[in-house]
Amino acid sequence: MPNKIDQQSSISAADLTRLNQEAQSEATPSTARIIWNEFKADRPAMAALIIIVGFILFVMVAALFIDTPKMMETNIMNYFNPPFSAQDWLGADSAGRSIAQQLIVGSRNSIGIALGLTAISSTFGIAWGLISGYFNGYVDWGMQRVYDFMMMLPMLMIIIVLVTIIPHYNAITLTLIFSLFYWEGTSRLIRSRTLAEADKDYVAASITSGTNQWKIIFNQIMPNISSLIIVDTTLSFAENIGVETGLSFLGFGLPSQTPSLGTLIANANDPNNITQYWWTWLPAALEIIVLCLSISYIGQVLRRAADASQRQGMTN
Amino acid sequence: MSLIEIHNLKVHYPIRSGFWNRVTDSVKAVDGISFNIEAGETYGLVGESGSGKSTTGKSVVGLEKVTSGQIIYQGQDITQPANRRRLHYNRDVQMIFQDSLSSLNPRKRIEDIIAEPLRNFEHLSKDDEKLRVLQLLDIVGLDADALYKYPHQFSGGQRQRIGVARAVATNPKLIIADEPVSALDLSVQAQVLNFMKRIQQEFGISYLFISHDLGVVRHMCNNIAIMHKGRLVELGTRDDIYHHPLHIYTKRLLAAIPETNVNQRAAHRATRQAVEQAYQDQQARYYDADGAPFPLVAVSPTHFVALPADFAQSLAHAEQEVQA
Amino acid sequence: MNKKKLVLSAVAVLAVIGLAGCSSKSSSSNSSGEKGASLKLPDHYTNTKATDKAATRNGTLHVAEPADAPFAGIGDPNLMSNNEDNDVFAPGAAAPGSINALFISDKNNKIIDGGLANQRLDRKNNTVTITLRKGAKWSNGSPITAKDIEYTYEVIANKASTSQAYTADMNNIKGMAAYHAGTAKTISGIAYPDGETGRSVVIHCTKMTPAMKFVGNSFIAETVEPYDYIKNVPIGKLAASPQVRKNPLFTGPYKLDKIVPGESTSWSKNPYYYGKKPQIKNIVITVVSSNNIDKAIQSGKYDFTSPAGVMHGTDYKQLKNLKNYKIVGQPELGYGYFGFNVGQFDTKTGKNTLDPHSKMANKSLRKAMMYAVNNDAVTKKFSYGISWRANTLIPPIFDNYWDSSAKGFPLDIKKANKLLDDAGYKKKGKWRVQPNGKPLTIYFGAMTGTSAQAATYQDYLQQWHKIGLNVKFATGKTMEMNSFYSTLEAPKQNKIDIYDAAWSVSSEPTPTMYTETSVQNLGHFATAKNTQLINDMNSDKAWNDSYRAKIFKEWQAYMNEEAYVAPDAFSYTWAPVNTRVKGYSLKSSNVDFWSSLSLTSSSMK
Amino acid sequence: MATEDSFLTIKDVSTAFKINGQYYDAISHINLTVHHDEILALVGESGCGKSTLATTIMGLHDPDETRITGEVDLEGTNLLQLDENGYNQFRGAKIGMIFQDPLSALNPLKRVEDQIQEVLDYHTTLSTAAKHDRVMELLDQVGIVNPPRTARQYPHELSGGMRQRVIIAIAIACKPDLIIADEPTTALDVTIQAQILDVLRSIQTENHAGIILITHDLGVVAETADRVAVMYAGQIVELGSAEQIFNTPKHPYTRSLLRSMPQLNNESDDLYVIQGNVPSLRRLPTTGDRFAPRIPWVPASEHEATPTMHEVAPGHKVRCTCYRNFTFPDEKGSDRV
Amino acid sequence: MWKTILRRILIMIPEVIILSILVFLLAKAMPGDPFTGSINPKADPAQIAHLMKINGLDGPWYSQYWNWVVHLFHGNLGNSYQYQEPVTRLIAGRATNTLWLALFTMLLTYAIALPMGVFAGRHEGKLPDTIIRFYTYVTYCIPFFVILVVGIWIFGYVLGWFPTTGSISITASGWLNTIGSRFYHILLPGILGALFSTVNIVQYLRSEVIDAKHSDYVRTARAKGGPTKDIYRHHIFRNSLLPIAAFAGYSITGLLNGSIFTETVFSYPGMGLLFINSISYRDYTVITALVLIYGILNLLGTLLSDIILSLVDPRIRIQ
Repeated sequence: MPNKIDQQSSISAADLTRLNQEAQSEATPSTARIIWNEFKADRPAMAALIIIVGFILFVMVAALFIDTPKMMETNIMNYFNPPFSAQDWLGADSAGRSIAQQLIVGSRNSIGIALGLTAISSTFGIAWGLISGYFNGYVDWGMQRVYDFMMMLPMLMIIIVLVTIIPHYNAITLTLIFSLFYWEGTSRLIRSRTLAEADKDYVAASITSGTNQWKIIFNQIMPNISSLIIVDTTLSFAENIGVETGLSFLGFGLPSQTPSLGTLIANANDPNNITQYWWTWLPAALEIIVLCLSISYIGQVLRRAADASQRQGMTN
Repeated sequence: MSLIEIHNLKVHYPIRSGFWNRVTDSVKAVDGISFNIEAGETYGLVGESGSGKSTTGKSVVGLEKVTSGQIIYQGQDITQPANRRRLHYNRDVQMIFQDSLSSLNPRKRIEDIIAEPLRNFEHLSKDDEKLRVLQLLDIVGLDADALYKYPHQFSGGQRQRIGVARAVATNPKLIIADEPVSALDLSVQAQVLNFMKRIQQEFGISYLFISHDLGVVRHMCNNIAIMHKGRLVELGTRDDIYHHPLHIYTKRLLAAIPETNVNQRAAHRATRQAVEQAYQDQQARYYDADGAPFPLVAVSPTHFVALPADFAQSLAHAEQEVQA
Repeated sequence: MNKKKLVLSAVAVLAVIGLAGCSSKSSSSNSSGEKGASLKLPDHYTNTKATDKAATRNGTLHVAEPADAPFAGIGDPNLMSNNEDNDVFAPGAAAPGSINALFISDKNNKIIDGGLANQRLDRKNNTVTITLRKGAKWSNGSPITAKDIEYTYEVIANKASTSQAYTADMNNIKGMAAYHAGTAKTISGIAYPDGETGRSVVIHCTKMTPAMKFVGNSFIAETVEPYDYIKNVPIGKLAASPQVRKNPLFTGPYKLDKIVPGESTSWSKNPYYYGKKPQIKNIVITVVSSNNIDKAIQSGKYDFTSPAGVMHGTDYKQLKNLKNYKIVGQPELGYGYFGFNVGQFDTKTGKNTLDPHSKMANKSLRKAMMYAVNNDAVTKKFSYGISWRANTLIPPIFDNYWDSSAKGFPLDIKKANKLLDDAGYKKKGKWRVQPNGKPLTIYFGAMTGTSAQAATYQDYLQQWHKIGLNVKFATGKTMEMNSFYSTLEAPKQNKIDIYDAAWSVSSEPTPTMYTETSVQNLGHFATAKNTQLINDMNSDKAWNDSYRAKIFKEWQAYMNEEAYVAPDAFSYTWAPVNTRVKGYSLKSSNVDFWSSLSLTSSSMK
Repeated sequence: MATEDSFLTIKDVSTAFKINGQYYDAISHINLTVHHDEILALVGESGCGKSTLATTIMGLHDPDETRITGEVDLEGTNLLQLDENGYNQFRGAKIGMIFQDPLSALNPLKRVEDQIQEVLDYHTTLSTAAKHDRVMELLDQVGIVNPPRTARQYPHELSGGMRQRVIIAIAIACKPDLIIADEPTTALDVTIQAQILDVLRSIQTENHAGIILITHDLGVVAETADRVAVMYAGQIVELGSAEQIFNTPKHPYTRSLLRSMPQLNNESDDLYVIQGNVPSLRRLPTTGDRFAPRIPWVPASEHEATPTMHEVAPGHKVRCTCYRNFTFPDEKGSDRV
Repeated sequence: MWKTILRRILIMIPEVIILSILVFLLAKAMPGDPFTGSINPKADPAQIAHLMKINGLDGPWYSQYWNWVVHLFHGNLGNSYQYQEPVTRLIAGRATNTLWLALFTMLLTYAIALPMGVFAGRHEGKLPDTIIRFYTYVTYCIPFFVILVVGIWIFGYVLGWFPTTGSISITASGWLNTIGSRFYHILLPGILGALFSTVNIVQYLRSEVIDAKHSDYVRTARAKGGPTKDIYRHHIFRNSLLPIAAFAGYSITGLLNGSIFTETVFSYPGMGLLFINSISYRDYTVITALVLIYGILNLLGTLLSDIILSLVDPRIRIQ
């Protein structure tokens, strides 16, 4: 029957290139471009983006030049060096270790943990939410029971118990432990949106077009919740940067030879440090706040970009 | 042989209740309907919301899990997903949806949307595929520059035409059109209906046209089925239904259609209210003890009505006499 | 943080004990370090202000107990299992750490007359006779009887008892083993010459040891239990009973008024106290997080911290210059030490055996490591003088036994290198290898603690690296206390080669934790000479004090020579004392610590 | 219908929405009157400004986001001059409004009775008992079979038709002079639609109210309206009695609409299709006839430069002169004018 | 409704069982035992074995678990090794403290968050809204314990307005004083906790109010001629508050997590501090009991939320 279509249409293979070019020139910008335009239009957001990207790059590169074991050596002579001194412009901590260097390596570690954790937990949460939301029936029921069970677990307590059990734990195991729990919020969000999406006719249209279920989930539905995914992932990332600080504060964080923003901020658990040796914890705390605020701000822009494309859809 | 035969189709949704959350009852969305679809014909399925007409359409296209009954296509019961897959059923049976915006994936470009069934069933080369998409766009009256745009950039009517283009992409034998124009403005509705008609004539497609708008159905369909409470109450040709309705429910539906003839609005209202009164008063005669419609009986080779046989015959006779 | 100390039953008595996990270790002191601390803390505070009558009438003494956890609240010396309980119930005792104690002692911890009871040792008949003073009463006014003395043994030794105070040495009392095993209903070796309600008991032993002369020995229990008051509570449930939790009885100058579980205790004068009359109307002891203790003192909320409370060097730095506080302290009953893993514990024979092929079996290696540690500098920087480098394994508070002339291990990199060179640990590349040419990696075990401790451990590693030894943290980082001890307590382990830990010791210093049979001998060293020396400490000859002192010193020299266990640091036990407090004295001759205290003003300034 | 008994006069009303900081007219220069005892239908396709006119009369726009000019004169008061409090004296009391989606228009958390009674609370001083009686009366009036039962129910427990009846009850609770019904039957089935239209009509008869019925369904208009105003792109293009509009439509747009309806008696294959699209708000032509682009075969000379309303018969007005010689391309020479 | 609740509770049972096995095994997997390092060195190994035995620490895990479960059904969670008293009694005392604090924090949270959220939503985009949103952003970005530590330092030590340790002053006597003293002790941690936990509620409520403001039923209400304040009171507030009210049950989870920090910083003897201490002491019976209790409280919080929601929202009535 293709012939029938050929007969009905005046278009033939000869026109293909020309028409394709025409179409290309009229092509609508992609989502990425819309987001980029949104950033270009919003100076503070652009600044936030530059800060974040620049900072991450700086930290990643600068950390390469720092010999961490050497940096973490006790240097008795520099004990609580005040900031703005010759050797340590951000001062030194109780073991005479440079705060500035620790800040760089610590940021690298914390950001690394945040990236790893965000990657694992978001991927898992998204997949879980999509699958659970798309398949109703026993699959969803079973997945929901698992979800309920995970939600019931007192997360902080279980993490602390796990941390004390694992003998050789380090940044990677810590990331994995957190990942056990941090997918839940994402999965719930994604599931509820997937439930709504799965009811839409385009999914039915895909089914009647003979598209395989997994393709429908990941090629059809997922792009439609991509703005949600981007925003959620961004905000999770912001949250995850500080994720190990609480544990470090309670004394269950990273090993002392592995600096992180958390171990630095945990210096604040000694009230003497709060006032007298403020440089041991304050820069890290400020850094977390600035990073988190910047990323949240970027998240807002992304959300707006997503909304704008929807608004556009209504007025056109 | 009919293109598709539907036998005693039932779609029930369970209602869970009680302490153990057992299935204690069910919503009978579709409760035992049978009819055949012939090649090249247009069937109208009419009813109020909740009558089960959409569910019927979705069952035929394979979107709804059927509780019981068969839908026979090429000798196979396609209520089994395995049979649907094996037959490439959805290459031959496609669907057009009511909401043109939600039925087109907002994150996909038009090319990908129209090519989706092609990719699943035809496996064309890239260029062939693109050519086919361009031709399809041409057929539904859209320019090539639509190719890389997103659905939200089109008007409702254009989108519905894209939906039509997708539906015909694989040269289907049957298209289920579920309220394809009810969300559209009058002028746009006309456009889409015209396209659908044209395509049907040119490709010899069958339509199962689901609508609550009797005006549109009448315009489009040769054969019409009236649905109520999950069952068919009347089935017949356009003429049978519009000019010789037998079931009180059919009459009521027809009477409720607003007339554009302002000069007779009083008379029309009087007729409508009389039918409504009759409908309220005569429930017991037209429905069984449970309030459900009776099984269909034939009153002519084309005309079926859901009434006890004798009552149906007497009504048919009365009708003929009036006509005479 | 985790300064879980394993205390024992309170009384300043009991034997050795626990591991002062983390109190500050390290010390300062002059470079040679023989003479103890450079910092001299007064052991009492002489307040010349007049005692305000109003303050006496209405004053409240506020004592802070630095702790990380709420106290357990077991008001019974034989059942309590941590320092905090001991501290918060301290006003029920004459002196800190001697709740319901029978005896008082001289400055050498030798039991003397004049306490609640007197003790007579009869070496001929192998009996110990304990006689209560006349008219001794519990804080509820009921008399203290001979049965109360005996009941302590029941509480400790009962089969169902939750007490951790039972020691192998107690089997020395006749009939004790049978009672402990549950085969005897009573302890046959304890007799009441004048009946259960009389004043004396006679304890029949299989042998007499010199340790019995001292408080804190592990042969004789030294407390009373209010038998009449608690007799109806099954001993297994005693620790949870209100008689012990809510309204415990005491024999000291103050009686417990009220207790807020885990948080604070409140005390008033005990009219039945036999000794010096108490002078303060009300004492309140409150648990304060050790993180916040400095701020709490600086803001003037407390008169002093518990005399036996754990205070760190950093705290000293924060508090030493406060105008309205004076620092009072005395050397701690305990010490920090390095242990080497050189053997294993044979569970069948119940004995530790030395493994001559173990990594740390080489004496030169051990000593070199000790000479490489710069404890003088580290303690100076991190503890501000309240810790200093230890020179032996007997803390200086034991004047008689401590060998002040021992050299210990002052920093001497040259000597360390020479020791290693001579012993065949040749450098191969960056690190030294074993004499047999195999690479040498030494695993250092240390407990997670304060940041100062972490820095200290890191410094140790750096020092060892300086002499070419590849030393790494076992498990790559400091270990949480429980992991640390559960690793070390294994009969045989190869995860930790050298470790840093601490003991707090009883007032009777026999180092029983280093015997061949002790499960607390974590490095599993056992030599004939060591066994001999420790046995000699409590041999018949040791009834002679100077002989006993001589053995102790010989043992110290032996230990420094072999360095199976090497001294790390001594510390002060100290407290900031508000200037309105009068009569604060930690002198061991001050047997009436609490009743000597008075307030010069009713408001804290 | 004499102008004297018109109680609502809309004079030159324009409403503009702010989009990205700029104002765009959604309706421009609307002139209308409404009389007692009549149903005035506003007809047009989506986006023509029907609902905007309704909400403008109700004063429901956010003043920060809209710019409204002109005059809405209700019995001598220019509503557009009122502040929020002043407006509240009219809303619910003199003007009742019926909304399109009966489910979302009712507060899901309040019982039906409370929602109806709320209007009475605002505008009457009746006793509680009297209000209760009035609620029952109203529910009965809108054709609810068991008022006491329905009054206790929540919106989600009612069917769509029932909900719409409740909304009508709210709108008529204070016997307003003017009822604005914005697509009251669009969400309903055809049989229910007929019933609701009957209710509306009976209300109008009983209350002597004037009703503005907004709809896109020409059938509904033909069945119900006394007068009809046809709107296109924010303007009224034709105004007249129902008979005039349906029997002798003048404006090309009106005629196009009627022609594109699938008529019950028209079974021809093709329906008429209006060329082009309704312009979006931001692309409204500012001069000339806004419908001109959709009838390109009509020469420019036929259009007025500034289209005005022309009275072609008593009460029958048409915008622009293009209607005079208008024919559809496929009926050239037909005598239909 | 009761049947539904009962059914929900029945569904919880397998979850609780799995949780109990999980926590039991986790506790067993922790290194060391409660007697690590605390045994009198002169005690013989037999004594240690004896103590392990009377504390039910010998035998394979499943028999230990079974013993534990059997005791559990007798309301006996075992004895705390560290505190030497029945875990039930120990936790009961601590739970009272935690619940006091949690309840107060929760009330205060809502007392602060509701006006803020409504105010921000009502004045969307205006200055107060901007300020409130900035506050929520910043608070969201500061680690909770930093707020606590800085708070206790400023208000507890520098200004000395609040007690910095414990749950009650021992000198308090009489019921009025007792309650007053308790309240005084939870005031600062409660305020700090509330300042932190408002964030989510404020943000959520704000967007609820904004949604409600633009909803059709509010338009209906405006068309009724109701004054703005009445419309806010009758329609917007109520409808926006419902989801928040239902949130209350879930917020238990957050409060319990937060209690671990608050109690540690304020040396407040509640369940959170007990947990941290018990971890250091390897007090298994307490750890298992606490994790179990927190898990069950989380479950009950969820159930509570569902019940509240079904009570206040007629659309979700449980039959």
